[in-house]
Amino acid sequence: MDVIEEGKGRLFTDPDPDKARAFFRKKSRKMKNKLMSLKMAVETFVHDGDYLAIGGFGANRTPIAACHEIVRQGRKNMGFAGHTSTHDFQILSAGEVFDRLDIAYIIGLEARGLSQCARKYMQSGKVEISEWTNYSLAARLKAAAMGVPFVPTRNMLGTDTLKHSGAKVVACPFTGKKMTLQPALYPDVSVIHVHEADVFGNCRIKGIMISDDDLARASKHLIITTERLIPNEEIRRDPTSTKIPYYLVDAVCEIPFGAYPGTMPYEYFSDEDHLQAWLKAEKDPEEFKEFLKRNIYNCADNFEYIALNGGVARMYELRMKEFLLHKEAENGGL
Amino acid sequence: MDVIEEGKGRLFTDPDPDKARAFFRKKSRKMKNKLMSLKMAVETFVHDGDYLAIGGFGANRTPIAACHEIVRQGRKNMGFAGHTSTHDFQILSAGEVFDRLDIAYIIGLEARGLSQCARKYMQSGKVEISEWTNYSLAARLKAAAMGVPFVPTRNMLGTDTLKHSGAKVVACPFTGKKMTLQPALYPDVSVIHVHEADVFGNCRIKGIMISDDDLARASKHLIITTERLIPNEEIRRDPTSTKIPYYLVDAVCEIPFGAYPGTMPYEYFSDEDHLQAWLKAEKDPEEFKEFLKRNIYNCADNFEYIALNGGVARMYELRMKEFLLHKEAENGGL
Amino acid sequence: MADYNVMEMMICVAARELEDGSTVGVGTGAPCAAAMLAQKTDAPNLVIMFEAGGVNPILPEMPISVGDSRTFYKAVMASGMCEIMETSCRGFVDYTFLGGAQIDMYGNLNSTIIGDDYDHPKVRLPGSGGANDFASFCWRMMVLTVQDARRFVEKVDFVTTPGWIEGGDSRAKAGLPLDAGPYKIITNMGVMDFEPETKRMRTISVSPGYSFKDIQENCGFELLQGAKIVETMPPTEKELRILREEVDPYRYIIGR
Amino acid sequence: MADYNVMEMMICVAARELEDGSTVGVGTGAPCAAAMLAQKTDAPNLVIMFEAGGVNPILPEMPISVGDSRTFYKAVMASGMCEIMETSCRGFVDYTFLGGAQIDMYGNLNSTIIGDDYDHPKVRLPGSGGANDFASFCWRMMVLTVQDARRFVEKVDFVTTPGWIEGGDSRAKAGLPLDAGPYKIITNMGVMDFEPETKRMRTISVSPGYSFKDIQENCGFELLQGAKIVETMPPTEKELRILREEVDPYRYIIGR
Repeated sequence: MDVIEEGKGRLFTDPDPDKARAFFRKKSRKMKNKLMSLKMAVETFVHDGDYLAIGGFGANRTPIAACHEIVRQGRKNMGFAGHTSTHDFQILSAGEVFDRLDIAYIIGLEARGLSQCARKYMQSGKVEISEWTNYSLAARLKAAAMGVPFVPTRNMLGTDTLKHSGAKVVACPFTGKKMTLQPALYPDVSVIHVHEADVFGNCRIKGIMISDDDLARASKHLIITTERLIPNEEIRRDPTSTKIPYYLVDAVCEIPFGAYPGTMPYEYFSDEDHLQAWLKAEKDPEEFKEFLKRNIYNCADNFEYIALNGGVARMYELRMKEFLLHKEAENGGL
Repeated sequence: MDVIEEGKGRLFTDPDPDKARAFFRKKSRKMKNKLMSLKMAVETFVHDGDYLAIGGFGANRTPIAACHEIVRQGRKNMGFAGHTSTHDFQILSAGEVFDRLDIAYIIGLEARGLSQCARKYMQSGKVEISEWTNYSLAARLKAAAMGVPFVPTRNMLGTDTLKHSGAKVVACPFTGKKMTLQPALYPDVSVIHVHEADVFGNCRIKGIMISDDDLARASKHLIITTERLIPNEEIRRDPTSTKIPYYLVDAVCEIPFGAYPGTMPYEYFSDEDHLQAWLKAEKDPEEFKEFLKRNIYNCADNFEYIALNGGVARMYELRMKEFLLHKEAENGGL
Repeated sequence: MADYNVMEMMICVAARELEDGSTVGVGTGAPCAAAMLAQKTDAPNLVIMFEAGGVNPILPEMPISVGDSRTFYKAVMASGMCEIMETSCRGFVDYTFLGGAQIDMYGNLNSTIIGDDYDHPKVRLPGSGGANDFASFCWRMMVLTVQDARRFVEKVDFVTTPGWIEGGDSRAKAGLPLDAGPYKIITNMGVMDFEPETKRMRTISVSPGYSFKDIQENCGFELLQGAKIVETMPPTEKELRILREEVDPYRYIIGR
Repeated sequence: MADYNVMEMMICVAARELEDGSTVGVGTGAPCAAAMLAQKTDAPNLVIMFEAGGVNPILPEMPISVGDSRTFYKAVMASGMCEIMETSCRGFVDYTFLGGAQIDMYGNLNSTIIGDDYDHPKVRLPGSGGANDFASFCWRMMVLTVQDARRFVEKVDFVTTPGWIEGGDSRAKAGLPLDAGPYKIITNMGVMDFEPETKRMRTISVSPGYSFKDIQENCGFELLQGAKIVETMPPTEKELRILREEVDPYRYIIGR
């Protein structure tokens, strides 16, 4: 398979499907109770040096509570997959958790602005990087989920993004057309936040999946944080709605408001005031240190963080916003 | 891209993604009413010589009413994708509808036995064939759905199935491992039977998807037969449940019991007596001719076919069987 | 000793091979009966997967089709063909049971044609279905079949589904996933495994009432013999009761 | 003539480019405002897709993120990243709007770094996100940006997202899908397309109050001129009313 062009970005993970198979062969297939605290889940499955990936996208259904816990436990030297990674990226940068990075979209918080802290960390020289795109990272997870070392795509061609990636370009033997081969990405550990899960790890997600179906399948270890637990009987009543089957999952942690201050579809909208408070605090290093201490290091868990930021009353305001009930209240309808 | 080995089976469809793009560019994106009779849908979108694919799998959620209509209208010289194609294959063979075939599983009706008619047609020399596997055909549809000319898989290696397929083997440029490249399969026209659709073609499917998500996306033209229509408002109430978006769809036909005598999950179980009647009738060519005349050629539509085979009363018996209510009635519970 | 027929014997022996807490990809018929029996005896945590998408159902009765609604009755997930095959390819499926019209000494299976001219076969068979896929991906492939010299042949007319290919390291060289392949062949007369170096079929146990000689006489190629050939434990009363009363009460499979 | 600001001007001009019954892949901000305005004016059947999975929502307000719950509010489908990008790659998405820190005469965009040393950039930017993907796959890529010589540069520091690459047939030669590429560049001062042979950026209309000279002076490379350069139609009263009252009542985008 002649390589026409290849990027010089390093692959931080091994795309070899036989090595992944050997790992997955040993993973338990038993439906056993995987309930544990998020603290224990991070202690057990997230290690210094591991390659980490985070579910959700752009502060939507992002496991923020897990990001706090990873920072709180002081993880270092991790690899990380940054596909439209916004507030999660900001938190992990604040903790200097990673030192190598697959980039698709980082630093920014989309329409909200840019994270000074994240930019500073990225310009510090402390992070080795490979460039990709959102779809390329999604395709890399898809290849891993398929159990193959690559999938072909038609993006990245003709750009510097390709040159600084770890992708390779070949000619399709059926059509002669150039294809970009996206190497499989098997994260050592991932965290995905879901709406509902049973104690075994069967999960339901409402609204957009983003890449979390493939991420769950690609990951060697998987921590689920869930808004709420449901009985296994309810999972079995409607197996069409299961998006992540239990055998992919290592830990199930019930974390209400686990995506706060981001959006959890059909639950609560993002807390824009709190996200702005982050962006503002970052501008003064001393203030930011205090901010992190208050919101992360001194919090025992997500309940304390929520209590600190308006508690359940605030969560219900955000619920009202999510369902656009504030508009109904204002306008008598949409 | 050096080809290490390649099958000598012919590709009946062009895997070129740019040609597919040029076709799809012209396909309407408007949410317009696509309701029509199945007769009109087949007249309009299924042509002699086209390559046809059928949703469902092994007489489960298979669009049998559409197969009848295709035979009734006397389509000939079609290509066909036979992925665990059972009763549908039997019907299309009876009509000698196709003359070239991608094979994964044909002739058999799984545990029910073999179709004499289908075997005879396959041994007549009238059908050109390429060999594949169920997953290979699924992967070929997936490649088309992804808009790329192939995806790699790790099956078929070392077998005669590969030698008689249209697949090619290459070495992965990341790992050196041999990969089978499955060429994209873009059917000219497909029919998928669903539980619920709106008049625009947004569809819901309950239970297993088999490969119908990818089939819908790979197909140039797509006819939907649906157990029942639902309002667009209901689709929009729960967009997570939409499996096929309207812009893939050309025709929406409301065909209650459209999978009969096969199983429609959560609706009705297969009519094993009627399927056995088919297998029995096939054994005598004259009797089979009469059988086909009665059940297909002389029926105006699916309502007549259903009426002929026990009508709504029979359908409710099969509903009882689907929900295992006959067992509850017998045993006082499962 | 209990009274039992050939099919009951094979299903009971097959069921014992399925480890508790493992995963198995099955089709309809005897393999599914074996998996159901295993769940109701020593492997309550056996996870059954069907190629069309059903994952870990609570099977209320024998499915007729690998895609019918029983295959995802009270399942933990109703998915699709790619999901199951890719899960297998990713290394999550431990066992599969397959069949075929012919099998050779390396466990290669034929379910495509009978005859030596592909373009003009004596008999056209259904083809691979998902057999080639499961055999390529699952760690341990098993076959459940009647011992018959027309089935156990020197050379299959068509290799539909890979066994150990030509033995030795030829399967790995063909590019198939490493360390997976044929594991046990279970017939009415005995159980065969594969000699680790040559990957040739080897008899390791014989059913009550049969000898190695019987097996060899009903096999079209030379079988190796295990260092010690034991007698296969016949079905127990308990196994038979569960099989007959709970797994296949209408005797769809065992009644044949 | 109505009174309007730079952002209102660009959004109104951009909205008119979106054909009724076509599909557009958008991000947040001005592109989304343009698509919403188009739906409420001449393109009621415009289908909006968001890269994270939202398809054809009835947008109740401006989304903050391309993945927030507004992007699939009353949508016909809530899917995922691969679904949207593969739908684009399959040829189903007609338009996309992108931005970037730099753009060159072939419409190549940079959103990765500022500086000429990749390993030690002056400024690290967010990266491609889905921009490279949409620009590779959608038939017609458009850019909405302020006319500024620091943005319109001879050579971008990093080609994050493909335009016409080096012009001529270089985009096709690079292997990107055929017949797709940059279509219009909309700035506060005018509208540019690309000359069909060379694929060089070409001014085709100028905004009221500006001349071609103004545009050229705020562009770091030599612009071609269309055979006839027309005056861009300014926002109508109706467009402005809908934009201000219905699309962006809190002036998140237009108020800047």
